[in-house]
Amino acid sequence: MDAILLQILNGLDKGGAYALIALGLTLIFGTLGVVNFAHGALFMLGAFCAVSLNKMMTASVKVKDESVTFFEAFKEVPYLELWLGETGTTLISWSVPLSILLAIPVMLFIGLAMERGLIRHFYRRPHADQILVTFGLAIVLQEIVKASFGANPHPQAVPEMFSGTANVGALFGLGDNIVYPIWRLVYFFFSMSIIGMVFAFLQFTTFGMVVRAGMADRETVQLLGINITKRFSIVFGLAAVVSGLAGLMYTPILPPDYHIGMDFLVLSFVVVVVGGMGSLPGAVLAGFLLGILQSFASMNEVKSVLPGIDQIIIYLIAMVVLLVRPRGLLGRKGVMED
Amino acid sequence: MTKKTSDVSRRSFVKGSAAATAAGIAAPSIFVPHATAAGAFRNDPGSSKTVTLGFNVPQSGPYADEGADELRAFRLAVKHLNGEGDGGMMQTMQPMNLKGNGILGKKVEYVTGDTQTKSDAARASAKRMIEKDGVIMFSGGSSSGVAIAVQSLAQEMGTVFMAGLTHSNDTTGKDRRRYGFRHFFNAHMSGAALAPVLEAEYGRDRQVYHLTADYTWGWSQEQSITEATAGSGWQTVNAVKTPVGAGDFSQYITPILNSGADVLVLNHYGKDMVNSLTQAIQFGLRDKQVNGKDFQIVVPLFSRLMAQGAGENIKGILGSTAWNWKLQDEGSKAFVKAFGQEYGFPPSQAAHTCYVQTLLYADACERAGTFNPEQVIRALEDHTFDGMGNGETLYRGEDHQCFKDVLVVRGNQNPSSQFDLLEVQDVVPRAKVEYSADLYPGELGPYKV
Amino acid sequence: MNTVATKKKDNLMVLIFAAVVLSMPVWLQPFGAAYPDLMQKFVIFGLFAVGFNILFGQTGYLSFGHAAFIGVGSYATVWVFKLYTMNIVPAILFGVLVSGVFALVIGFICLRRTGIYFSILTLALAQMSYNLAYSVLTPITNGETGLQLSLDDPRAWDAAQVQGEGIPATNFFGMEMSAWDGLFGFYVCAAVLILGFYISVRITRSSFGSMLRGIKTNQQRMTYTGLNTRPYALSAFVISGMYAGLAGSLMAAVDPLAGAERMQWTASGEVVLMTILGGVGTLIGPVLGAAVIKYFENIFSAINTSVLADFYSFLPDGLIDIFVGVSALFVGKGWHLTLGLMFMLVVIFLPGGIMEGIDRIKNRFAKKPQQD
Amino acid sequence: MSLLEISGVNKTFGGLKALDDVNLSVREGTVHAIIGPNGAGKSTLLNAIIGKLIPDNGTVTFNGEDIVGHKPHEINQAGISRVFQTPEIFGELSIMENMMIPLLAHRDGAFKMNPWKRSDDEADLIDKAHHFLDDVNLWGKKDTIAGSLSRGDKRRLELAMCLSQDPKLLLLDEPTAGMARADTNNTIDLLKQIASRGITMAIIEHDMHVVFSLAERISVLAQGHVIVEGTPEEIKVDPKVREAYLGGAEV
Repeated sequence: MDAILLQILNGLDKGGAYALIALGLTLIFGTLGVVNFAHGALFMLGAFCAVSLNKMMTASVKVKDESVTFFEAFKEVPYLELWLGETGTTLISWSVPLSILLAIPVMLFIGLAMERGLIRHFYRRPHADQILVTFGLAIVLQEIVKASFGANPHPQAVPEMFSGTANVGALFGLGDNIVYPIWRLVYFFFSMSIIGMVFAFLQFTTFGMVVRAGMADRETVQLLGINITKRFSIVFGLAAVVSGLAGLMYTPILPPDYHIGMDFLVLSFVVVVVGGMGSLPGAVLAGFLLGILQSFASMNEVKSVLPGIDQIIIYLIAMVVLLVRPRGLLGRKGVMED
Repeated sequence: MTKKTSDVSRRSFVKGSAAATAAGIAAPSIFVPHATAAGAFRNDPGSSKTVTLGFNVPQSGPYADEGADELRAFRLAVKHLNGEGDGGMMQTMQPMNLKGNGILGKKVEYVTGDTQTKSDAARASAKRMIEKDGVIMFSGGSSSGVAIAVQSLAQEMGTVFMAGLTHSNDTTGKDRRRYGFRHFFNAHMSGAALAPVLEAEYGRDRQVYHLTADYTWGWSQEQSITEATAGSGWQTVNAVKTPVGAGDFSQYITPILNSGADVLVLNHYGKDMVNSLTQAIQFGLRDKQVNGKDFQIVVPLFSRLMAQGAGENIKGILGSTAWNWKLQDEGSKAFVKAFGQEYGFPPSQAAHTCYVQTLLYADACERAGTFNPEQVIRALEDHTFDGMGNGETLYRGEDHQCFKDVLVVRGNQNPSSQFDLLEVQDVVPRAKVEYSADLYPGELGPYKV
Repeated sequence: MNTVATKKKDNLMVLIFAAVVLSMPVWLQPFGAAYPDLMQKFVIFGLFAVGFNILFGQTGYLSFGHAAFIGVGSYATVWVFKLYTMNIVPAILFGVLVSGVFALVIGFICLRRTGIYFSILTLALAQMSYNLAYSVLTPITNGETGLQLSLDDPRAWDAAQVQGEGIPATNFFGMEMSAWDGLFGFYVCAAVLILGFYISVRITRSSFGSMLRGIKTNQQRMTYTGLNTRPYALSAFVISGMYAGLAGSLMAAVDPLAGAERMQWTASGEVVLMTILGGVGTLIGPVLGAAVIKYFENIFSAINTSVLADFYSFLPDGLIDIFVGVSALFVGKGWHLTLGLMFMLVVIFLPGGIMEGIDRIKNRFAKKPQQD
Repeated sequence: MSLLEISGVNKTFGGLKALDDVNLSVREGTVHAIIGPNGAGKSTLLNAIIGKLIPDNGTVTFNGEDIVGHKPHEINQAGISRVFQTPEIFGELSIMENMMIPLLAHRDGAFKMNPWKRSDDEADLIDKAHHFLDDVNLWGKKDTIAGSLSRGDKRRLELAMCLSQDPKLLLLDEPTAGMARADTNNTIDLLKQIASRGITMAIIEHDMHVVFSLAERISVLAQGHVIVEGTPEEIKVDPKVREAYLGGAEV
């Protein structure tokens, strides 16, 4: 029982990440009708916002390393520690949450630049062309990051107060066996609140209303004389921020490297298809569902019956859903069917 | 189909057809026929003033940083062979036949290639080196799958391959090849070296949970550790296979919490190890007490680049490694000094093994007095040397595996610099990690191809 | 643009194509690509792309899982080498057959959907095959290491042959693939490519080819014209799967090894890139695209700083470092960056790929005399 | 005898009754027009005939056989061809190839694996294509890419494609919509000529000039129901028709 509860927690946590990525992807697809293969790269860029801020905060003086005697070696002492002592160290440990402040403008800018500079010219081109040009862009972005940060993962620490584990079981009176890392809980609540904000934004603002109307029927809204295109480029920026934040907050869980976006790319498409192309609630639902099912498929009890099931569960679900209910869980019929 | 009755006739058929080509099609001059005359061999530098080596390392993909370090070591080795710089380990190598004038008086040049850590790409790159660039030997690598794939190519093409980083027992076990040589240690040695240290540190009769990367290297690592620690009364509670590149391992880690295990062995490498270790520690495994003992995590194969990726989480974790730059023997010091002066930071174990392999090959050529791979291979087989950082070392003839001291290391609690991530816990002498060549049976294949 | 293809023109095209392919060892020399392995890669991936084009370029189905058939073809071929004979002919035939059957099953499932749903279905199935081949199916595939020949393989049909030392080489009725310094293997592959190209020309010009293009252009109209599109699309899928299987078999024939990574989705992505880069739906484009990408992968990736320094040695000292530094970003370990950039430029400015570029240049030259 | 017999056909979308107990019969060798205000269910009816959608109940009998539930391609192979309101042609292919596909479908059936014979060797089919393209004045442009044609040419091409299949019943969905008067008259002439060959036609049309020039029988559809059926003269004077049109949104 405890094992199952823990796996549900795992699934919720993983699902939070999947849902956030799929949410951004669906926003872009639903509004602009663009299949964005560079979406994983946005996740990766978000993660590297955290890495960059950490690097900036640990900008260091080189102090001669006396422990190395055979050659001139230096060790690095961050200025912040040099100037502020303990406070500096604490400040550095907060670099991941702090980088949210950096990531929002940066990702917004990247999103807008991407839409204005490239994606815009592909609205009328076939989906295959969109896939290909964004795929090319993803390769380029990832190679640039690799050239600047190397291929190795960059571990990110979490602030003292969020490190360690929480006794979740005790909170709900379920015994002491259900402990869970605090940061993962933070991630889950973070993803829930981002999802909530995006939905609230679309539901309760005029801007959001127009966007939703545009998602449902682009031509009609344009006939009303509303400049959809301009709003849609902002939506692209918004989607970039959402995926960027998803990546950024994930860095303490998964030390990011240049390839982290590609690792999530296929998966995020599967999530979107399972949820239904263009359906925001579908993307969220599918994200959590796939996260939980993936966790269950990895349990020893399941694997002993179906060896290797954890390797293919995601694809298996995608296949079954596509064959049985091609529009996805909550999708509209006929989206991109031809 | 045509059935050949003897090998001789088949060979002569091939020769005949080669002659036919020469007559019929104007074969471009770069396709100099090989292996036709007795004593001739592929890419014989002949009277050329230079000789070319190939360095085939991952330049893209997850192990690109490791590949970059290997490449630095190769460049350094070439420099030293050509008599530039301070000579590095050439000052300490025993026996030492290199003269600092290249190999056999020919200046050493090199070509590079990208394996992408994929067998196909690695073989394509190696073939380019052999067929186009005319290399006499090639080296490098960062995964066992690639090493094994490239090694069998070496055998087919008759070009010596000096493996870089490859840790699987298979490389010099069931997939050993006459033309492939491994200086690096393997999973069996990791187990043999770790077992006594683990018993001393963590006691007897522990309950072990394995998380194992679901492919050949992971399985052989798990098996080696299980066998080596069985003598200490360590029992396997469960051994779970995880998909390669799983990213988030949480669903594999949570079942450990209440499994009754008190030791977790992570049979992962590279990114998988970075992720699984980071996450295992997040789940508070190291703060747990199970069966009245402190919960422990063991990572049988460590590398410095992995340690960098895992950051804080590596502190205090035990594992094994082939070599570390803080070793105080003369050979290691000479190498670290030369490398550090050249690049400003100390070398990794991957760099070490690549550097040593290049020097060993060159030395074998000098001893054989020829580049003919047949003689060079014989010169390397059962060769004993010293002064290369791991004590007296034997290149065993039966399986082309080097036997040398193995290091047990621990993640440094108080690193003095960003390179000071691992501290040497124990240098396990060669005698303790040696095993019979029949333990992992395989066929080397012929000298002449 | 609308020049009508005639039998004569097509035959001429195939002849020129054959001449160009067969003379590769000569004209590729100045490019540093005239060595057997790379030329084999050119023709094998060219063949793969030709087959892929039948599905993607003609029928309009974008498969992201075609590399799976390469893998299946390779595995089947290596198993024939291991169990029966080192002769490539039965091995390749078996490889093509098995990949055809595999394609039939996969195609039957995936073709129930169209558009991006089809793409994702193929992607999912191919990734499943890859993951299973990498780990669970290791007894069949030898997992990460890849399926290799070994000395103690049975090779039942070759038993009469007295074995020499070492593993025997793959051969074409006794003629080793590595003969003529590897050139024989190249010519075998080249012959298969030319045959495969000819077949694809015939398919394109046939009424079957018209049906495929009809499906790509307007599937509705096909249905209301009394045509059952499913079997046509499935045939195209199986044919292109068999081409891929053939390519995989040839890979194993010249280099008897089969690894799971051949089946990864990025490998499927690569053939999409090849086809687009060369020109979707054109006959020759995919072959060109395959050659360009393989050239980058093998030649560009091998350019290191010392090569660059040699190249720029005519410059003054200070400039050399700058030029080498900048160029190094794009070659050697940076070759992926160059590929990505080039790819984006092609998709943005030349949606018809290299073939469109050639057409544009041709038109520019052709127009001038007319205007005079 | 009647070639097409529709009886008791119903179709609802959500709560909306698109077809309400439709009964209609098209006699062999006649031109039968189906008229009615917008949203009366005319196109839905055609869709139900060609198998694009399946009626909730009722039967559609063609040539004595119930075709409800048959696949669209089977229905076409049985002898029903349809010209769509917006031309459905193969936009990326040449006019010649556009013609070859229906000709091949007519000769070889729904599926035939024929990957080796060059389609430019199919001399008899090319002759037929020539003949039908001449009818619509497109033979001269036979190598043009169909997508680049004018709207009128696209319609004529689609008509030629359908005719080349030698259909027993030709369904036309507003064949003159958006055409200039001169073009419309040409089309009327063409359709008359086709009718004179004995091809049965069912035609949806808003333009009453076209309807009364061609139709021998007319069915009036309103709110998914056939309210009247008769000869043009009967329809002209029927009060129910006037009411349906005036009560409807527009004429």
